[in-house]
Amino acid sequence: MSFPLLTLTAAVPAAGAILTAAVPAARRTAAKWLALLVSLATLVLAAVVFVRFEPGGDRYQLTENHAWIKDFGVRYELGVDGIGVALIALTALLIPFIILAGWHDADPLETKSPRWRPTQGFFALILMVEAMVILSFEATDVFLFYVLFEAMLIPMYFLIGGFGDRAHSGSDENAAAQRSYAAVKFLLYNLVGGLIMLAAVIGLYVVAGNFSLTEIAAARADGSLDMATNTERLLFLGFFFAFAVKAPLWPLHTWLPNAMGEATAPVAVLITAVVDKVGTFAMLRFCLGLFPEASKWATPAIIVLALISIVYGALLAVGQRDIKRLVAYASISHFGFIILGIFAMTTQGQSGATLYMVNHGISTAALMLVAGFLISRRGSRLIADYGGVQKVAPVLAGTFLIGGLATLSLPGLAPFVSEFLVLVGTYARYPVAGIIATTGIVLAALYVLVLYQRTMTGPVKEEVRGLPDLRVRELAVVVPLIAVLIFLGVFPKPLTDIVNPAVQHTMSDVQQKDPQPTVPNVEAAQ
Amino acid sequence: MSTTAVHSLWTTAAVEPLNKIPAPHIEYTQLSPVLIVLTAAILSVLVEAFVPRKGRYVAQVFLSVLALAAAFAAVVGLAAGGYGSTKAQIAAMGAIAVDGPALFLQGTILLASIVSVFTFAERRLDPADHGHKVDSFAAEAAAVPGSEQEKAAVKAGFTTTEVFPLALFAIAGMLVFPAANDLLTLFVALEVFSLPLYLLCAVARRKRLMSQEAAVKYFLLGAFSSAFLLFGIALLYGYAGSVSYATIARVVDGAVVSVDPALAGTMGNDVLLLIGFAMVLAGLLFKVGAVPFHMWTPDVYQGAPTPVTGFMAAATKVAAFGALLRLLYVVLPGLTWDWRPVMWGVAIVTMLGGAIVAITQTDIKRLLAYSSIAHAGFLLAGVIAATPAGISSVLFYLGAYSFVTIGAFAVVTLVRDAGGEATHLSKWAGLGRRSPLVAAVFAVFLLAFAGIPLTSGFSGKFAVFKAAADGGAGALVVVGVLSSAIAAFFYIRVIVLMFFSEPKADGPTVAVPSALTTLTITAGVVVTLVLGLAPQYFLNLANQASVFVR
Amino acid sequence: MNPVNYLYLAALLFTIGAAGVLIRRNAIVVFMCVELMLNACNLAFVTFSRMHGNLDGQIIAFFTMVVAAAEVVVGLAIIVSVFRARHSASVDDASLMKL
Amino acid sequence: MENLIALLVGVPLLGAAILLCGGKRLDKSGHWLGTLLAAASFAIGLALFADMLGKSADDRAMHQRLYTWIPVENFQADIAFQLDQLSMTFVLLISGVGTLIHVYSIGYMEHDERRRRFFGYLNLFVAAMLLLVLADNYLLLYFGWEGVGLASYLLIGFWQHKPTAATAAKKAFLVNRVGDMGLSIAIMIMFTTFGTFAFGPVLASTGEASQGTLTAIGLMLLLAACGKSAQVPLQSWLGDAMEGPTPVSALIHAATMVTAGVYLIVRSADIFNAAPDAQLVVTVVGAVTLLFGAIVGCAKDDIKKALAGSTMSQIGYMILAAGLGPIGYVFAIMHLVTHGFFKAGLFLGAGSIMHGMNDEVDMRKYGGLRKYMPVTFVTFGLGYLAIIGFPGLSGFFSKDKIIEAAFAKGGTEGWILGSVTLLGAAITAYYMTRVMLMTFFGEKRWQDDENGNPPHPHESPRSMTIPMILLAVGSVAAGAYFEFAGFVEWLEPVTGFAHGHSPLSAAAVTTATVAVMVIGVGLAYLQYGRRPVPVVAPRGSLLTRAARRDLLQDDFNHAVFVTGGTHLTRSLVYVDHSLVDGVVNGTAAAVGGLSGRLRKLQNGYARTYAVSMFGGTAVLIAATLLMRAV
Repeated sequence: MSFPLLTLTAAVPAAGAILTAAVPAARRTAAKWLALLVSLATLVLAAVVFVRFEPGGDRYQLTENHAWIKDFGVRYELGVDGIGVALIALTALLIPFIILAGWHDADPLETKSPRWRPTQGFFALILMVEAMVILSFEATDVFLFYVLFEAMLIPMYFLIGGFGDRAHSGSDENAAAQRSYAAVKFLLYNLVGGLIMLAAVIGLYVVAGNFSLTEIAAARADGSLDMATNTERLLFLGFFFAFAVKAPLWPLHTWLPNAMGEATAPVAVLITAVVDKVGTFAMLRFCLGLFPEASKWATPAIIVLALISIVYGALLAVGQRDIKRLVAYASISHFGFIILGIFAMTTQGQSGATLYMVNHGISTAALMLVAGFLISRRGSRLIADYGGVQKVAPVLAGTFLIGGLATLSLPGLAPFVSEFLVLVGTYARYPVAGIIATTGIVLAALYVLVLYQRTMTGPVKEEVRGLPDLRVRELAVVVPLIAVLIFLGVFPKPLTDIVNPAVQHTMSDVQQKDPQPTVPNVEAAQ
Repeated sequence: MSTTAVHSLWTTAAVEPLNKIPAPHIEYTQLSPVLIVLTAAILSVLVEAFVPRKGRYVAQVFLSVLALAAAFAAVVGLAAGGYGSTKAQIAAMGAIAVDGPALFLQGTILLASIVSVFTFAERRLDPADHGHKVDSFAAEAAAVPGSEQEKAAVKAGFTTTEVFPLALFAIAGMLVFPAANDLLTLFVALEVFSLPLYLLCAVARRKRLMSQEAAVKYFLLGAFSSAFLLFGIALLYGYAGSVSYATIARVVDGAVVSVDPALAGTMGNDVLLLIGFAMVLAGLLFKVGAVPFHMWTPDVYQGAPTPVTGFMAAATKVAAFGALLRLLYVVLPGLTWDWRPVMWGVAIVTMLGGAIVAITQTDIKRLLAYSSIAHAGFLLAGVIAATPAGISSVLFYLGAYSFVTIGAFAVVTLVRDAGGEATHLSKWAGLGRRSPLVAAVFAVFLLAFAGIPLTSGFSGKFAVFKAAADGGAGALVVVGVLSSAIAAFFYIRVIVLMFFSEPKADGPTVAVPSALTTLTITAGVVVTLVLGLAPQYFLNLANQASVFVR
Repeated sequence: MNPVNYLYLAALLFTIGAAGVLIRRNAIVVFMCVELMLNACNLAFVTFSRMHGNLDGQIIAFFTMVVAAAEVVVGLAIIVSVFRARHSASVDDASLMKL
Repeated sequence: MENLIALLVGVPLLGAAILLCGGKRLDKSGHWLGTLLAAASFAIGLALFADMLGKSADDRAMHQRLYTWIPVENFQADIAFQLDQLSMTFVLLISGVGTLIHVYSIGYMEHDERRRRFFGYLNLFVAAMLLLVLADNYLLLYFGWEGVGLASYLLIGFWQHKPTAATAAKKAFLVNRVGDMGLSIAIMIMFTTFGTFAFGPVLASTGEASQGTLTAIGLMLLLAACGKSAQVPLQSWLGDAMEGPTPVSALIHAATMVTAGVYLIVRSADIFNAAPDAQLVVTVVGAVTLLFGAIVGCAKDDIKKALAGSTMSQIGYMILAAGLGPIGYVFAIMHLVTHGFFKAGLFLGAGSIMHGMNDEVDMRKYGGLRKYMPVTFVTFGLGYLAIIGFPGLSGFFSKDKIIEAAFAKGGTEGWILGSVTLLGAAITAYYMTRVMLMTFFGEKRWQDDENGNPPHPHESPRSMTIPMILLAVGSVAAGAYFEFAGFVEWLEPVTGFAHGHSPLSAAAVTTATVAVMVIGVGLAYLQYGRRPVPVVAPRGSLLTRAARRDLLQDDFNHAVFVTGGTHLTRSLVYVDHSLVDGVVNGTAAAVGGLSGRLRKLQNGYARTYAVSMFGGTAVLIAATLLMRAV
């Protein structure tokens, strides 16, 4: 067994979480720095994984495989393909910024009790989430994945419910009530999804006898394991439901706006940019990988839902009065694109979807974190409370605009690449769907620009006057993110190079070929 | 208690002189666990009788723990000696089976009992009264609540150390219950562990009226149910002409063909069999706390002294499920197609009923009671699997569950206000702020109850559901999943309460327990996490122990 | 006469006892009804024992009596203490805990 | 030489980066830097131009491939440039006029504390526009396409503190996005049809694609063109875009960006040639817009809005020409270039007038300015003559050709289009004369601005006048130059060229053109030269009022999209809250209620519990027996 690099990528943040939690109450700042360092160390490890991974090589690399629970046919089986690598990179990249952005979010307002250590808890939980998410991207054992998929709800739940956004309308009790409502809603939605998946997982065991993605795939390939059509479809639905809740896909989305609205901006980013990606990732790896036939069977329905998500999410984003809820609905729209790309069953679609996961993570982080900085200054989440910020805090406004432009996927910024790939990939197989999805780009422009206009432009509002511009810490958060956005916007090759082979494998899982151009073209080849 | 011996006596009496009665042959080693506990129980009665009041507490605790530990050692020894697998046999002339399930369950019961005894012996939680340390039990249970006599007893620093012998007797009964290999033994064991429990319920130090009420309800309903059990036994006896599992099984399988024409009305009459079986089942389901035989559970759990509640919730369930398994797998395998559908129904209503009613509970102990009902439902799903995997999964689940339960109730004993334990949920608001550690521990237990991965609750639930699905009860799995979704809601509600709501000004304080309770809780947490992270070893144990001797 | 009639009698007694448990309020009476049920069982045992021509049933009857006696001890203890505390032996009065 | 192409884009882009990230320390020098870099890019353009002229006509196209942008299987998007005669024409126009306008802005924006940023945006625009015309595949073109959209958004909304400006900027971007949809769909169709979207392969293999496909592509490209070039039905943003600083209007909304649509169509000539239906639609759109813009132009009192209407109409000419196919492409481009000169000149003139008049834009409050700002007067006048097509000036040549080509289309179409263009010419003459008269002639109608200080009309600083003069020269000479230096031959290798056979002789067309022009001027003189111009606009005829409101197009949009959209989103928000969410909450509530009811069974009476046990047992027995029975 080679050096357990993948385990390490998850073990480091996990250990870091425990250490952070153990820091005594008084040494709050120490805990913060510890958490930051740990996350950076994880980033380094992720970079190592990124480098060590050979795009041309086996499907799953850096594999680890140990016995875990023999009775359940469960193994501790890790391995990454290009998609996993990309998402691990995303996670490891975002967490440091999330920590940095949330630097003061968990400072206790007044010391409730000497043993009450919210700050330590906050950062420990974030690291714990990171560990679980990364491991879930690496798990090639369905059970192991399921365990993480469910377990990560708990820290997330405490992050949402325990550390709400201090900028809220109404009384503290009211806010606390809304917050725990959001947290419970988040947990129940995902728990129900997870439990239904549990039934499917058990069903899978009954059918397949083990949980190893590779083994099952192999068994299906050589025909030694063939599922009855209906069995496969039921199992697929069980899995897909859970992922669709997590993703989230219309009409299972309503937990997201509450959660993102009530949580602090960094946590909101953690939800939508990192944790939700597990859902879409799992669709790609498990739904398509385990149940190719059923996936194809369900595709039409899913594409319809995805389209609904795209348009519906965008329209609701336009209708929001709360900045963070607006971003949440925007995310719903974007997840629609991701799912659309996955189930378009074309190389462009799926590569695009994968890039989309990464890019959406970064762009949303940029937008949401800047919004968070703004909200923390003015102490309100309502769009109507802002106006003319651009005059008072030009840098803040500028970065906010760039984040917004990324969200509406302007060429030159990363999201454009992925969105266009998704659209092209979809159009190639489902022209109508492709065209409907294209309306999303207009609506995106609408909600982004409306948000920008209402908050940043126009005469300066009285309460906004005198807001400070971005501080050094905040710049340190935003500038790198924007840099990455631009880099990936003009030169996504490093990412596509590792993603494409993985997508090829997925495509062969579902035995799909790209539709060939109707006009065979010599020059197109080179 | 060899009925067959007596039988032979009766039939051969005509020709042979009476002094030829062969003495019953008892395998003392194989029965040692039970014998040890019984002996200890008798001794501790003597302690009550002769040791002066001051010394009793120490003596009793010491004696009980020692005995239980010794009994556990004996169980381990037997298991190691292969009595669980290869040398599994029926001891005491057909009365008691010594086999895998029996030993596994006895081991579980003993461990659970040890930690429970720790909570019994805890005397740090309440402030000393008149300079005397006090535990959870009344100074003088016989005294009328609030009477002069009681005050005097308190002043004199009396304590009900009788709980220890009572507990020991109960434990002894529980040890026999899952091992009983004939219906009579089953019945006797049932009573042996039930009667002391009735009493234990009645001796709470605070809220004595409720405690007594719990005792009355438990006693009357318990007696009622054991009457059913007994009548069922009678019918089965009428059906098979014997109460020994083996014989009944043989008759059921139709192995016995030579039916005396005089008995045509009864011998092998399936109506007797079915009715009898149903009534026995009813008796056992009562102990298990399955819907619709569950209604005593919330009241008794709430009224009884919390350590006793924990003990009951854990040990009784283990013993009862053990007996149920043996009955269904040893006596009535031939009847599977008759009892499975019935049990399906019971399992479903139990899972759903427990989960749904729990949602609106406002008292933590009642909440846990309903949760225990829901869990009984999950266990039944495993029982229904009717496969070795089913047996082992149930065994594993019982082990995992009992520790979580005891731990949870132990935590409940810590949260106190002026009126003793503050069991009303509203009192728990903001506990996480005031004492994060205790709240976190309790959260762990709740998550285990909810079956969140990485806790023992999940491993157990997964094992049971897996077995059920394997055994062709997929629908049960779906129902189980749904009800655990519902159940998740109220566990989470408690967590929300503890962590996300502001502490009340007059909120309860968290008592700092002595090493005893601390030990119990720590054990609970450790087992919960170990069984959640690396359950393989224990699953192996359960697997090896999953074969009944016939 | 046909021993089966004794079985019917036993069933009858058992049902009477059960009904008593369900309808009577006084804890003592309820308890007596339970005893009645137990004795119904005894009758059944003895009858079956007779029909099967073996003694097991009769032996069991003895066990049952002993158990019943034990139950009486415990039961009366509890009931009496409750009675002293509440000055009432009605099972319906003992309903502090509900819902 | 090829390797310089990237620099064309790179230099201004660098400038934008420096200026926007540079921070305060660049406030002093920023504008110089910006201008310098724009000029540098112009210089490079000239160098390449010289190089190109050196080569023989058919291998003048240069290519530069930087790297692969998005490689996914057979989806291969390159960052690669193609510089042929068509692109070169645009490069010179963009960087040339762009530079001039940089210079102009130095003076015009002197008192704006955010001047540095303004120049950053200008550079960004130049870079994006150059990228647009230099791209060698449609996706990269799309990149530039959206880039100019962004730049225009930033520049229109440059004075963000004005809500009107912010709204106008947003509107412009959104309407353009609708067009962009068209472009991206077009690209998708291309990819699925040809497996690529690079100009070379796509245009080469149009022959093999089906008629329907090509028409679809064509229409989608047209949609895009309508968005960028403010053609009906996506024209509504251009008028509002005048909220931006005047140089912006000159550069983006007169000379360069709005002509991108024309570029797109001409660039895709092969596709349109193969899809006559699409072509027809193009001409129709052109014709309609031509009149639409002209009519609007007649009614506006805001000098910039009047010019904006004129721009619309002029681009209508170009689109129409482009729709005519090989007989029109060249002239479309030619008119585009000349229009670039005179329209930019006119706008700069307007800017300089506003500069002198406390940023007053209402022509009714001008009058008799020729004495006070002679240079402006002259340059503006020359631009005026050029646009109305005064014989010998640049507008004359280009427009005349288009009208001729329109007739040459042949058949009824030809007659209709031809007469429309003629009519357009007349109206153009009318509204431009109107502008001229209201602004420079007649008695003063000046009024104090809101702060009560009266305007002191004065000539603008040299930094502003020089560009105006240069552009005036262009507007005078460009046409003749192209006519005789052989613009047709220059572009032919790219766009192809066919001589149309007009039913009318060239001379006849020319005479007609001049004639209608004279009529237009005459009418305007009668209306505005002879009698005094009322300071407050008269109510005017129905048409006038409609024209003032952009022929109610905006009202329509507002009624349908804005109001309708608002209602839609509102109702959806409601749906999301009460239906989608309501179902879930409802289920939860139902379970809770059930729980509450079941809970009542636990009534505390031991006897009830006994009943349930008894019943339970009964059920068990019954069930067990039943199982056996069935």
